[in-house]
Amino acid sequence: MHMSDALLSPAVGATVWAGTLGTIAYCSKKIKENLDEKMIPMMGVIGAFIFAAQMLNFTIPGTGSSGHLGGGMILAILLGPHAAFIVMASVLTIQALFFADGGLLALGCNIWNLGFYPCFIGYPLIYKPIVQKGMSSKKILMASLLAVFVGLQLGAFSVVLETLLSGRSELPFGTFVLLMQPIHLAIGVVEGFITAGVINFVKAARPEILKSITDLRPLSPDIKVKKIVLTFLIIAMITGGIVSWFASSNPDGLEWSIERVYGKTELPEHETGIAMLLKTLQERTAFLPDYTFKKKEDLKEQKTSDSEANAWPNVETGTSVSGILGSVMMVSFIVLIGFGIKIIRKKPIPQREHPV
Amino acid sequence: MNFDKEYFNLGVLDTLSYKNTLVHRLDPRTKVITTFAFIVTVVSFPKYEIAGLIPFLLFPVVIFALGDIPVWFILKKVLVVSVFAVFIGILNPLFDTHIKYHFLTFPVSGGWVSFFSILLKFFLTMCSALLLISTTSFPGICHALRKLGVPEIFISQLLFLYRYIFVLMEETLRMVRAKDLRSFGKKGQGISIFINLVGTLFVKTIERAERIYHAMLSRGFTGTIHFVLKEGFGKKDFVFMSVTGITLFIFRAYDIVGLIGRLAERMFN
Amino acid sequence: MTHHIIDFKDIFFQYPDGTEALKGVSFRIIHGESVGLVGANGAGKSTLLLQMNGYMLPSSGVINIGGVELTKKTRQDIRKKVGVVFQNPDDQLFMPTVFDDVAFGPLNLGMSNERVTDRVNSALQTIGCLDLATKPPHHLSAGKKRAVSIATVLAMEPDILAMDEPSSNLDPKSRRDLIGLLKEFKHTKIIASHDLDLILEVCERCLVIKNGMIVADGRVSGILTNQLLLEENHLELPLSLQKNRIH
Amino acid sequence: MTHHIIDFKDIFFQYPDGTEALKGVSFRIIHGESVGLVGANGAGKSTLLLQMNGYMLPSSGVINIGGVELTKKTRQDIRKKVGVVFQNPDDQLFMPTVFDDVAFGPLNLGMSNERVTDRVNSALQTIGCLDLATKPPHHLSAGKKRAVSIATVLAMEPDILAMDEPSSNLDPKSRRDLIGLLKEFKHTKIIASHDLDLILEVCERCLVIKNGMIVADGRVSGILTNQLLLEENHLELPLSLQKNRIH
Ligand SMILES: Nc1ncnc2c1ncn2[C@@H]1O[C@H](COP(=O)(O)OP(=O)(O)OP(=O)(O)O)[C@@H](O)[C@H]1O
Ligand SMILES: Nc1ncnc2c1ncn2[C@@H]1O[C@H](COP(=O)(O)OP(=O)(O)OP(=O)(O)O)[C@@H](O)[C@H]1O
Ligand SMILES: [Mg+2]
Ligand SMILES: [Mg+2]
Repeated sequence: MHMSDALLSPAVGATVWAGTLGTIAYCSKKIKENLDEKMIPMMGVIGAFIFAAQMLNFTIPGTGSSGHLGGGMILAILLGPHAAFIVMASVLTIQALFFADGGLLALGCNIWNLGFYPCFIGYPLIYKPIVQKGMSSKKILMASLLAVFVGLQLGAFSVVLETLLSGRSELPFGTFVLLMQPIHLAIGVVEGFITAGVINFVKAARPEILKSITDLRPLSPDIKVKKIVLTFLIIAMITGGIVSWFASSNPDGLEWSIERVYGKTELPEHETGIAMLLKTLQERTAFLPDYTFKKKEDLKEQKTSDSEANAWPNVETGTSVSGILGSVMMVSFIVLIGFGIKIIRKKPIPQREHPV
Repeated sequence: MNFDKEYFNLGVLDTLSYKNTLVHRLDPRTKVITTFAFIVTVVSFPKYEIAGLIPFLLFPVVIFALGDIPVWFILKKVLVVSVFAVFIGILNPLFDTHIKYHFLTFPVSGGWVSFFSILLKFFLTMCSALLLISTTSFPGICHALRKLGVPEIFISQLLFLYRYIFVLMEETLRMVRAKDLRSFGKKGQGISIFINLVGTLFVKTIERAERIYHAMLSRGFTGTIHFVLKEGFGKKDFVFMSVTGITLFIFRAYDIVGLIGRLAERMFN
Repeated sequence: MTHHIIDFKDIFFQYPDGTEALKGVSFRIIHGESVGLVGANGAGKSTLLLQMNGYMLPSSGVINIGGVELTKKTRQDIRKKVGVVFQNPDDQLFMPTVFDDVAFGPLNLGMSNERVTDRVNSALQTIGCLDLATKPPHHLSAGKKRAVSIATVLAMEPDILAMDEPSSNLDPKSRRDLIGLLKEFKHTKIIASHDLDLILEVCERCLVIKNGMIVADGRVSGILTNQLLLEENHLELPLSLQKNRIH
Repeated sequence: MTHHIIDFKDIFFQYPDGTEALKGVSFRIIHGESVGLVGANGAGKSTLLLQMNGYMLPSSGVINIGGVELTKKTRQDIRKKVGVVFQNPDDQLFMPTVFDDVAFGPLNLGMSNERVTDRVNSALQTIGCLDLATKPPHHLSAGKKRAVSIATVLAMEPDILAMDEPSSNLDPKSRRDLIGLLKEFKHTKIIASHDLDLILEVCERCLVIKNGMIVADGRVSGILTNQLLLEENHLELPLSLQKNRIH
């Protein structure tokens, strides 16, 4: 389930991006320290493989709906957590760009939700301990199912948190959780089966390949469970802290602070630079002399009436009519600009004639 | 079939990014930075904002026009893409039923307002991501990120991925085709065939990785990938960034739509 | 018998990205003919072959196979009649053993296990690979892989065989064996290839495709000796017709 | 000058899975010679070429390139002298644009940006692909991909050129262009191929490999006309030497 820009507030988006970038930097450092140079093309091509495999669909037995490979866990099993995280991040980046799967701000969340949990929780804490003693097909299946399950549940829960903390959705926490977790249970079972299936297939068909990749893997053994749990907790606390701070100081999160930066709410006192210029320009040209930044009042109105639901009808129709009128005009204006540019562009540029 | 489509779309976007227009010629850094600024500004609007978002449509429209990007192609992609936001957003009207506005005489609940706000944001952010990739070659974006300080290893992975997605997708496409031709409409055949396909693909992938590694070694590869980097940041980038920055600021700080609306009302009265 | 006739009428085909790969292709292949399809890289050969079993439906024009018009509805049936062998056998062999791979098609036709086994065995026998049945495809040599990929198609007992560049990557002997195999297959066949010598040996008739249009259609002996035509199409005289050049 | 000499002495090589791919290969190629390497599928041609730049070190035997024994220590230097072009350009063009790809080798040699740019431009000019510099490899046709993959090697200005099946998947014209290119390259070269006509045109000398052993070594004109030898090795007379068979 890809998180989407439209559901995010800048605070949440930026916080998770920070965590994701930090993890990318950490993984890069780890890989570089222990690099077998062969790993570079190996990671790249396996990433492309995940991409191609994700596009293959199959029918989930008995349901008629289709499923596909997520890939995080398979990557972690094959490449080890650090390399897997980097590869997952690059796969998701390409998806965000070429398929607009979620968007660029949400990319931070998506890398986190789909990359971090399988690589740093599911694989080292669940898959590895189970398979450590003897890799029978059954054990691989069980380990994959469990690890994928946990990774996906955590990912889904993160989606819930990110969405709710952003405050764009009205879904109550409980409903949202009840919606997301079971869906991901189903997805998890399917993905677990596929993950195990592919690992087992390769193990049967070309054991030497599996062995040679896992041999290449940088530092698979020295991931410390305690360290991961600790890091995870710290990150979660920081994230939670920042986000809840924003959330509590203002229901609208970062937009509040952005408003400060942009100076909208306190405009009259804080006008400087361009804003000032514009204001003077406005006054000079008497564009709309009595124009007051109406927005400001609207905003306050919203706030107060949020608490008293019945106070609403006092919104004058006038505002909404002018809003709609303005919107329509703005849109037509923008479209005109578009066509204008198109027409100008289409005009052949006159060739300068060379003096003979 | 679905797979074909996705692959083609990928190819179209990729081809678009190699056009040669004013927008395409901008330094990739300029476009990456302004795109992010645009997205953050758009999502920074509060839940119930609609009018304030409208002026932002100017950005995609200008880029569409300047970059000579096929509008319908991108719009179709935005519409079919990731429905998650829409799915979550459409639940808002169920939970938030306070009457927020009167549209003429119809009452409009806050849930609908916030849902439309989500839709608008969705449209704007999706467009901007797709426009970034259709006006900037992917290697260009990667080099921009490198210059902006993103770790080397991540960048080299992105570049490899970009290169081999096309190779592997084509290979997969041919395998799927071969399978389909002998399936006679029995769709999918479930998990076991799927695993065979994916497993086979994986084995081929690894063998390919080995060969690529040979090729790299035979050209002196010792662990780092070097590039000849061209400096491209020029006057036009500076102008583009400033204009975009100022416009974003104005659109965020001032109620342009209200202004125009009231102006119009005044004219009509 | 109208059974094994292929009839293309003014076929246009556009890839979703807008590439016009076929621009008005018309031809008719009758029962038992063997036809070569030649042209430069990117001329449209593979695209044309893929039309034949409805994997991609034309943007306009009518394709008629064995008296049935090719549509979304009929294509499943038509696929049973037309067997297509792709350029790279590695793309075609996706099952873990040779037997499974050859059995894949017949099983999908809903046959009983015994009948499937019979079919598989006889297909493998035809290509002389019965002993390879239990091997995984990646342990086969290039020539054997090609042979097995042909067996996967033969097992479906198609009336029409379409092959895309069958001789690529084969050593001369495997190539020679392939030529023998193709000559033996008595049904209608159409073969796209850059290996003009193979076309010369296996086919009677030859189509030349250029930029998505058929620019020549006639007897192999006439077309593959027409120097001007060949040169225009990035082709050249089959090597066996060129003057010997030993240093 | 001993510079461009290749000397294999009793080379054995075993893949990790136990396959013995080379079983005592010895030969010596002197400065400026052009040598063809032929043999059946799986005979060991690709394996032999991969020995040449030390990617896989022999299990036993001594390889000497340009007077330097090939070992773990020297292989980095030897790779600068030997340029290898692999069978599939998709394996060889791993960078996102043609320019980056051709520049990859020179950059690894530690040259300055300007010198690299010069080298790249001149290599691309040689193969007539200067205008493709900013394209990503997946936008190229098969023939162009092959040409660029040769440019990537030319840009390293190797003393010795080794190529694995360079003509596969090319249309006859692209193949002809390739032959021209190879004839122009004046340094030592060794070419593995099933395309015996290409070997016949480009090379003076020919090695035949069978089951990991060199079974014949001599002038091309002698070897490629020795019917018995050829047949034993899954080969046949180059097509241009075969009798014409027009029906
Ligand atoms: N999947 C695709 N999407 C878009 N265009 C395509 C696709 N496949 C092929 N084309 C284009 O269609 C045209 C015909 O391609 P096709 O593969 O049929 O050529 P071909 O004759 O088989 O070439 P070759 O000899 O190289 O196999 C070419 O211009 C090619 O670039
Ligand atoms: N990675 C590998 N692991 C194990 N065995 C291998 C590997 N690669 C090749 N072989 C085996 O080594 C032998 C020689 O293979 P090689 O690829 O050198 O043959 P070739 O002469 O190049 O054949 P072709 O003409 O098909 O390219 C074959 O028996 C092959 O199966
Ligand atoms: Mg083709
Ligand atoms: Mg080989």
